[in-house]
Amino acid sequence: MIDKVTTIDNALRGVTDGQVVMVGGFGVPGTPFLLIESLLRLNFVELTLIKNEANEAGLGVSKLIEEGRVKRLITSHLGLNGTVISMMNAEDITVDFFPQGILAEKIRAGGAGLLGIVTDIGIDTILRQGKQIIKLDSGEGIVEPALRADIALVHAARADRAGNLVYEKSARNFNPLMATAADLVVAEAELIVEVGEIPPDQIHTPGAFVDHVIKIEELLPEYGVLQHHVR
Amino acid sequence: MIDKVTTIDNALRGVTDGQVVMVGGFGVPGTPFLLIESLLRLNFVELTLIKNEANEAGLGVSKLIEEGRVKRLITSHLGLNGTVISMMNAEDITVDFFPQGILAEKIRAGGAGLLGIVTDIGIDTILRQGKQIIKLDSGEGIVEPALRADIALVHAARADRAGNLVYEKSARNFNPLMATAADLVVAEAELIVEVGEIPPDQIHTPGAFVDHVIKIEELLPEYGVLQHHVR
Amino acid sequence: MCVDPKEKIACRAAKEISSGQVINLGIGIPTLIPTFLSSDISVTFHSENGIIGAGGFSRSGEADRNLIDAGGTYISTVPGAAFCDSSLSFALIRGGRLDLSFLGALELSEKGDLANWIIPGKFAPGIGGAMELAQKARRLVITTTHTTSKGAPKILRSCKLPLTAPNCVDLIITELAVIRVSSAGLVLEEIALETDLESVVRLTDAPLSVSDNLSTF
Amino acid sequence: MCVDPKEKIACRAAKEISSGQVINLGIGIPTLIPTFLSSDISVTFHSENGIIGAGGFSRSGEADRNLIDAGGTYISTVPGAAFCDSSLSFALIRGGRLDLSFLGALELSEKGDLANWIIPGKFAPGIGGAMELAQKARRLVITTTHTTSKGAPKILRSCKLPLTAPNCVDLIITELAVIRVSSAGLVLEEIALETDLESVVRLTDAPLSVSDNLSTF
Repeated sequence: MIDKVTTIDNALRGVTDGQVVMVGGFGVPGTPFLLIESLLRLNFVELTLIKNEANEAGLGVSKLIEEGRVKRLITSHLGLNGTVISMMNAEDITVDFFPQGILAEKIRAGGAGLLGIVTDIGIDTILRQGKQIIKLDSGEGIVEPALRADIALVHAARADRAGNLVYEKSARNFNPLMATAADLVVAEAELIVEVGEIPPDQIHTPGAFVDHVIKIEELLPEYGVLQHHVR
Repeated sequence: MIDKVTTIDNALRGVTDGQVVMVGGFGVPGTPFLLIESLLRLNFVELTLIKNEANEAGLGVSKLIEEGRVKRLITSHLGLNGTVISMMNAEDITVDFFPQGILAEKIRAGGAGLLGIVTDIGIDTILRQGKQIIKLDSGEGIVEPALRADIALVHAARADRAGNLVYEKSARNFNPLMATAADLVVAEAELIVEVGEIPPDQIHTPGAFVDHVIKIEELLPEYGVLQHHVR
Repeated sequence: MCVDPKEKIACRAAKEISSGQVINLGIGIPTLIPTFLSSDISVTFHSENGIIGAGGFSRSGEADRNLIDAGGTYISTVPGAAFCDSSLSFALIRGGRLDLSFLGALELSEKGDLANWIIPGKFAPGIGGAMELAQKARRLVITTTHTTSKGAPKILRSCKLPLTAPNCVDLIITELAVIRVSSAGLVLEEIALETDLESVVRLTDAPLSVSDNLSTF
Repeated sequence: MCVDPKEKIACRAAKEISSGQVINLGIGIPTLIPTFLSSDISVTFHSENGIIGAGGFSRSGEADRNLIDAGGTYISTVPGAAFCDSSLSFALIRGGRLDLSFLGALELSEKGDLANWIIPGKFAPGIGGAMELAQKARRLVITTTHTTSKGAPKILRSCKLPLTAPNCVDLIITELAVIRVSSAGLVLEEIALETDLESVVRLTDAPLSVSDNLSTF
């Protein structure tokens, strides 16, 4: 068995400026804050970022964007991040929006080695503009090309040394999809266990999809509860 | 909470002749033998069957086919069932073959409410014949329409009364895909537990996809080990 | 009981729910609906970030850092809940397993068109789950104030804003009226106790036929 | 050690494996390969019915009714194994995570084309996983007898049978030869101790260039 647990610097050794980076998470849950901090620290620029949203101002990938490291953002919704919306409006960053589940399917298709999917979502809206439209027996559909990245950063609750991952509650979200859809897949995990400790029926992402596992030694404050979202 | 555990006859009440039926399983593991026996007993005919393979002669869906209940079979490989191959060659049944993972993706796409997928599998082979071919930036692809059924029959190791399902080992296979891709989804389960007993992170098919759950009172011999496949 | 306009809308919307349904609540008014749900009704709430069986909001001190709804609020789950990834979560919506979706609106048309995701040049936070919910939920109920904050009608002959989806709305519930979208146009089914027919017609910029069984709420 | 032709092929094929690889074994000769794997090599065997981390065959009495490989044989798993559904199992193949695939062949061409799934009118059991494995594995090694049971060459200038995938084969291992598919055609890299160059050339219906480093096995 190859032990996939390594250091952050080793895991990110192959990353270069200008790459396409997928980042898991939907809000705080599942966002790999430690790996994002590492991208910041290592000073990568001109990145294309794929993430469901842009976290909130001052948090997570928003820091990368605010520091001008991201030239293009492929996402679904920025409703909770006025800062990034302002940057988009000022054309400091290019933003491509997709319906949330279609973004998920495009990433999943990339991971599954498909060229794309065909969907009727948005077919009678402005979303059809500029898209390839085809006819099937079931109706007219938009062809959405698969989306892959050079690197995927994901957050897991547990990992074993073979790279098998388990996510927790709503922290699963885009993580298992992105963990299949990049040439280099780096997972951070809150807990690392020995091989064989995770029952094989309970693994969400098989280790064969994962290149490197990073142990989160101590949870940064960012991983905690955002008090302004407690009702 | 709506208790989804019911009788077979109640679960299959809406099934009629001529319907499209998906059946889980890859070989013996995951094949819902009890539900297949019920289809036989209830004398449905002119069925279109969607299954990875046709089991082996005299077993599972092969019985339905041998008794002339199936007019069309959508499948991937019949290598272990010479009887059905003979029926196909005699034109007693129409068979549509797909690459195994593409069959899985077609079913998954049906469950995910997509119109189809685009794949390059088989693009330079006879598989492209008669198919819609489109061009993407990543190359030429075959458009494979999504596949749905009127009814899906799946086999689970465990279910709770809300219809949440857990599969075991290689008995998972096509079951979770089919459980999303039919108007009526009927699951048989070896064990039925109370709601809340399956940890929410360990559920393979959420109950919201499942219409009825059938308790397997006693495992038929068909569920056992096929001695001729023990090395 | 329901005096605040938003609470009145949510209170009325709760009556659209029947036991056994799988339901998605959009952000805003829809999140108020569960408060008004009769205790003998048992449903499954879906949150598009991967929760099937969402429960109520977590109280301060009980919030779980790994458990939010799609709006970002910390929630609980109910027994029988399941977590899933974003692809399966939206498979549920697009695949036809979502019985009922409640969404807000910027504009609505007499044909049941919905616009609620973009005001070009002013408001463009992205699409999120809105298009899939609007287009694919088996039944779509819009909960919205009858007019904009400036008093302009939201219900129009045709939407001026880019659509979320055409011809998708089944029922519109505002603080003033309950309006059904029929193939023949909008039908006023119920009118709020706090208003009158003339006011509703004046504040609606589309033809309204009045139901033979018009009632109050 | 390896005297039976199929065992000789499997024994040589095992040498193509390096630690850390994710590997799929087709039916037939490939299933014999693990027996010949050096104990210091640690790899992950993938079975397309949803097993990542397949182990050896189960002995009689130890077979698990829920655990077979894609060929139907009862197997075990290794520590660290994961089960998955058929879509994720093939995502691994098509998505580029399968390092090495071993398959059998009916015909092979000098360009690395493979035909192994159909003989029109005679043998058409279906496609199974063959096309995806052939087209998408990062490296494809063919293990096959050098000729058909009737003695006819399987390695041809071009395949007559419908292809599984064109231009997909990296290496051909038979009981007589190890042949690399290069952009310039077939290169004979190794020759079996039991044969000679003339026999190999005679039994191969495509031009063979002989490697400068030709060795025996």
